[in-house]
Amino acid sequence: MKAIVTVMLKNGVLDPQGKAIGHALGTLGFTGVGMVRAGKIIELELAQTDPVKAKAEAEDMARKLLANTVIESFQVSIDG
Amino acid sequence: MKAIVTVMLKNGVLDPQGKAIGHALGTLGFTGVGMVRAGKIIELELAQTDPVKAKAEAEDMARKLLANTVIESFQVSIDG
Amino acid sequence: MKAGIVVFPGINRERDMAIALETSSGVKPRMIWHKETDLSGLDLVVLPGGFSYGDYLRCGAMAARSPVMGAIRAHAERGGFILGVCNGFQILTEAGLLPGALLRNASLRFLSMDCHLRVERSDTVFTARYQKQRTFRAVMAHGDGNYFADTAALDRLEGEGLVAFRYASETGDVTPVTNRNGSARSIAGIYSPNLRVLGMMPHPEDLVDPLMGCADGKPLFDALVGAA
Amino acid sequence: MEVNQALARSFGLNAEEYSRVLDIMGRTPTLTELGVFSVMWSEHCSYKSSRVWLKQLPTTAPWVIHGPGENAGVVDIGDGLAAIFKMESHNHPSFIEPYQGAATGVGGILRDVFTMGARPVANLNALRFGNPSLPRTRRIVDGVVRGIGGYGNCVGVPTVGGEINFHPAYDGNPLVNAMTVGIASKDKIFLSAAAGIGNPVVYVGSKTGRDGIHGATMASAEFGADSEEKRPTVQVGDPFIEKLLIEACLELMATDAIVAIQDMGAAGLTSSSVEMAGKGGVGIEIDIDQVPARETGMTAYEFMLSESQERMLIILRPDREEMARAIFDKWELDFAVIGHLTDTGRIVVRHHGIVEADIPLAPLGDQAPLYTRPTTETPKQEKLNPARIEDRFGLTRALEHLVACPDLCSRSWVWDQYDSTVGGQTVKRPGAADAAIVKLEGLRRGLALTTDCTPRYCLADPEMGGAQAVAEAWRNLTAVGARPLAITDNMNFGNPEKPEIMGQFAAAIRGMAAACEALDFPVVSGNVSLYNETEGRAILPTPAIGGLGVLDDVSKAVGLALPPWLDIVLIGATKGWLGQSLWLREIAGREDGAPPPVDLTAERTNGDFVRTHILNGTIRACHDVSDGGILIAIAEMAMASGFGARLSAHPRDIPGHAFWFGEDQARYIVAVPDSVALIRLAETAGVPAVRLGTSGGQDLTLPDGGTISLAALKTAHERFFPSWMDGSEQEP
Ligand SMILES: Nc1ncnc2c1ncn2[C@@H]1O[C@H](COP(=O)(O)OP(=O)(O)O)[C@@H](O)[C@H]1O
Ligand SMILES: [Mg+2]
Repeated sequence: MKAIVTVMLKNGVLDPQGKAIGHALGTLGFTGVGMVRAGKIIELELAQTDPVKAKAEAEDMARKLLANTVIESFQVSIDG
Repeated sequence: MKAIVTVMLKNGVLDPQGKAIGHALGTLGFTGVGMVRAGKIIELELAQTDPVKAKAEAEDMARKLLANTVIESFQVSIDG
Repeated sequence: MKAGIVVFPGINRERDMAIALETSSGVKPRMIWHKETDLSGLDLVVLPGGFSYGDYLRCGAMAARSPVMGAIRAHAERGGFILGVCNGFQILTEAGLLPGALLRNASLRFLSMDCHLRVERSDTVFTARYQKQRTFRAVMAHGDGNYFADTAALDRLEGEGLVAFRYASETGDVTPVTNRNGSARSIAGIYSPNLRVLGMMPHPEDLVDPLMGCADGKPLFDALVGAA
Repeated sequence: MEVNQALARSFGLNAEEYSRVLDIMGRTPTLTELGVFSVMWSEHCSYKSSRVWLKQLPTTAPWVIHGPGENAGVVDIGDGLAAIFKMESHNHPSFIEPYQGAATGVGGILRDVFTMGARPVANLNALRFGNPSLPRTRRIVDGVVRGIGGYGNCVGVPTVGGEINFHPAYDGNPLVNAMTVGIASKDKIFLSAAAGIGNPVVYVGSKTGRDGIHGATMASAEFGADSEEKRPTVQVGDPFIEKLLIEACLELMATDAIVAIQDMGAAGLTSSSVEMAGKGGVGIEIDIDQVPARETGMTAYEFMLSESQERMLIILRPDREEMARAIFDKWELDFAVIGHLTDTGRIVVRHHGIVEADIPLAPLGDQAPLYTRPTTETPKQEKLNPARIEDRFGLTRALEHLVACPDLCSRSWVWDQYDSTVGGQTVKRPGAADAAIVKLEGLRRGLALTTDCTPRYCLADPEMGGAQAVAEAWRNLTAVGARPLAITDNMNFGNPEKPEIMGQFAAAIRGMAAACEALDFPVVSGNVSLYNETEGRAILPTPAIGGLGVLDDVSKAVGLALPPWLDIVLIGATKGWLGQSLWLREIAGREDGAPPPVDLTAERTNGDFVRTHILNGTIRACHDVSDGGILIAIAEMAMASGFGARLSAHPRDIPGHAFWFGEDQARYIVAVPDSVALIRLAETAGVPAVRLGTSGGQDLTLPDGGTISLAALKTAHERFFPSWMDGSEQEP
C-alpha cells in the first residue's frame, strides 16, 4: 500500500521558496502566475494492507515526524 | 485555476532524504515501512481558466524551471 | 587574462573570488550583474559561490535561467574560460554547460571544513601549477555538493579525462571516508570536453593568503591569470 | 473589540500601567493605540525591570564611539574603521520552533548591525540547552543548529564562534543568543534619530504579514471560528531577502540619501517608528495603506505589531527618493514611502483614511514604566576544602570521562555545519583558538571574538559569576594576543517579579561592572531577556558576554594547538578550587560550593603578561584554563595539534585532582621553547608561573604515571554529538 503525505506551510506562514519560484517564473516570461506555494511530498510504501489503517498510520507519521505542525499542515492520501 | 506540480527524483537517483526519513520512522517505532521517497510539490495559482491549457502551461514551467530532468521527473495535475 | 565575476542575487563569495583573482593578477576583476548580456573582452568568466536565489527550489536552478546565461553560453562556445565554484558549479550543471547534477549531501547536513583535492591532471590552464596526483587543501562549504551523473556519463567523464579533482586524504588516497558529501566516484570537480570550463565544489579562493594559515588555492589562480 | 482594563491585561499591561495610558491619552485608547503602548511598555522594549540596574555598567572608554542606546555598540579599531556589534536573544521563538526561531534570531541581530552602516563580518552564538537525555533537547539542538547555519550560511556571514552548555534548568527554556560583528568606516556610522520635518518615511525589504503578532490578542472573542488561521504565526526568515537587503542598504549608505535608519525588530513598525521619531524629537505620520502587505484584510493593529522579518525603516532626504528607489528596484526589494515626519511630536497612524492611532510620543517614552523591583541576595555557598573531597576515580579515568561529557566534548559536529570561512578572512576558525579571529579585508589588522558565561557559577554566586563571565571573555581575547576592547551582553534571567531572580540580576550586574571597570572593558551594547521560566522554574542566571578585541597584525596571533617539543607552562595561581567545578559535578556527582573567586588585579596582571609574550613571539600556543581545569586545557591543546605531552608532578600541598581539575581563575597554559626564561620574566612581573611538562609524542602522560593515547582521547572527545544526533537526520 502506498501512502502519499503532502506537507505544505500553513496559510499565513511566509513561504520564501514559493515567493522566489513565482518571481523566477515571471522572469522566464510566464504570465498570469499568482501565488506559488512550495511544499514537500513523501511517498511511503507500507506493509499495511487495509487502506483505512494505512492512512491512520501515515497520519501518525506525519504528526510525529514528517510535518512540523507548528508551521506546516499535511494531507495523506492512499494510493492502492 | 490551481496547478499542482509534483517533482520526484528519478528511479536510480540516490534519495538520501527518503532514506533518512525511513530510518527515522524506524527509530520512532513505526514498522512495516518499505521504501520512502521524498519529493517536492509546487502549487501554482494560474490566471488561465482552461484546464487543458493550464496543464500545458504548468508542464512547460516544470520543464523550464521546476524540475531538473537530469535527475527528476514531474507530474502536473489541475485542481479546479 | 581579463576576468569577470558574475553577481547573481544571493551570491556571497563574489568578494572572496575577487580578492583571489586580484591577489594573483594585480587587477580587479569586472563584476558582472546577472542582467548584463555583453561579455565581450573577457577571457575568463567566474561563477562564484553562494546562495543564488537562496538556493530555493534547487541550488543554481534560478540563476541558470537568468539573462546573463545566454552570454555565458556564447562565451563557452567561443572557447572562453569559465570557472564555476560551489554554487557556480551547480549553476553550470543546471545550465547544462557541464553534465550531471549536485544533490543534497549524503549526510543531509551542511559541510563546512577543509578537504584535500587530488589533482587528476595538471595539463590544463586551471591546474598547470599543481602536480598531477598530488593534493591541495581547499575549503568545503556546501549543503548540496553530492555529485551525480548516470553511469554512462560518469564513464564518459573518466574516459575522456574530464575529472578535474577528487576528494582525497592529504596523501592522495581516495576512500569513502574522504568523500564526505557522497559524490559519485568522489568527484569534486569536472571539465568541459575542451578543458576550458571547470566546475568544482570546494573553494580554492578562500585559501590564497598565508595569513589564513594556508595558500594552497593560489596556484590555481596564478596559473589561470598567467595563461592568457 | 472593546478596549478596557481586561484587554489591557491580556496585552500585558497591569492596572497601574493601563491607567497611565488613560491619563496620557485623555480617553480610551483605540485597539491600535493599546497595541502600541503594550509593546512599547513591554519588558522587551522598555527594559522596565532592568534599566535601573543596567545604568551601573561602565559604557565609556576613549575607543568607544557609541555605547548602549543605538542599535548596536560601536568601537574604534584603528585605520579609520569601527567595529559594530551586539548580541540578542531569541529564546522563546527557538523553543516554539527551533529552526525558524534560531534563524530569525540570526537575521534580527544582523539587521541591528548593518542598519548602522556596517558590513557584517562575523556571527557567533551562545547556546544553552536542557538535559541531553530528553528527546526534546535533541530536537531543539538539531533545529537550532540547522537554523543558525541555514540563515548565516545563506547570507554569507561566517559563523566563527560561540558556546554551548547543557543543564536541566534549560529543559523548557533553551537560550539562543546570537551575536553579529560588522565593520564600517568610522566616519560613516548611521544612527536612528529621525530629523527633518516633512522628510519621507520609507519602508524597504519584505512585505508585511501577520507574523508573530502579539499572542495576547488572540485570546479575545473577535477571532472566533477561523482562529486557527489567525493564530500568531511563527516568524519565518528569508535569508535570501536579508542578503539582498544588506547589499541594497550598503549601496544606499554609500550615498548621502539617508537621514536615519533602523531595522524593524521586535514590535516591527511600532518600535521602529516610535523610537526613531522619539529620539529625534519629531512627530511621524504613517499611512498604513502604503505599507506593502503579503496578506489581505490586515488591520492597522496587525500592521503595526507584525514582526515580519527582513524589513527596515528609513528617513530619507526628500530629494534622494528616486535614487533610493532605483537601488531597491535593482535588488528587487519592496520600497514604499509610507509617511513623513511632522512637527507635532505625535505618532499618527491612518488606515483607509481613518485615524487608527494618535499618540503623543514624549509621554509614551518618558512615562514608560520603570521598576525598582525588590531583590533578595543569593545566599553565599560554603568554600569547599579540596582535601575533604575524596578522589575515587584517579586522573586518567576522570580525564577520559570529562573530555567526553556534553559540556566539554568536541563541538565540531556543530561548527562543521556553519560556514566559517565565507569572506575569506577567517584566520582562526572555531576550535582553533580561545577566540575566533577575523582579518579585515586588505589589512593585517583583525578582530578577536568570543562569547562566554559559566551559568553554574552565576547560580551559586551571581556577582562572582557576572565578574567571571566578563573576565573569561577578556582572557579568551588575551589568549590569542588581542587587545580586548569592549563587550556586548545578553542578560538571560527568570521572572524579575521574584525577588531572588531580581537579586541574581542585580548581583550579576555588580560583578560585571566591577570586572569591566578593572579590565577597561566597557559594555557597548546588550540585550535583556527575562521571564525565562517554565512552570515556575527559572533557568540558571545567564549573563552571556560577547567580547571583542583587536590585533594590529593577525600574523602575531596564536592558537591553542600544542606544537611539539616545547615547555608547557601554567600562568596564574592555583589553589585547587573544586567548588562548582565540572569535576565536582561530573565525577563526584555534586553541584555545590562557592565558585572560584575572580581576582581582577591578578586577571589583569597575568593577562597583560601573556599578551606581551604572545606578541613578542615567545609564546607559541596558549589556552586559558576554564571549565575542567588545567588537565582539560592541556588535553584540548594536545587534541587540537595531534601532539601529546608528558606532565610532571604537581605541588604537594594540593591534592592531585584539585590541582589538575580545579577551576581557579586568571590562568593560562602556554607553550614556550624555554620555560626557565619565561618563568624568570614572570617572577619579575609578579605573575605566578610554573612548568608543567613538555609537549611531543602521541600520548598524554599524566604525573601519576597514567598514559592515554591522543587517538583514544580524541575518540572519546568526539563521540557525544554525532552519536547523540544519529537518527535525527530529518530535514527541518
Ligand atoms: N554554538 C557555537 N557556534 C560556533 N562555535 C562554537 C559554538 N560553541 C562552541 N564553539 C566553539 O567551540 C570552541 C570551544 O568552545 P568553549 O568550550 O566554549 O571554549 P572556551 O571554554 O575556551 O570559551 C570555541 O572555538 C568556540 O568558539
Ligand atoms: Mg577559552
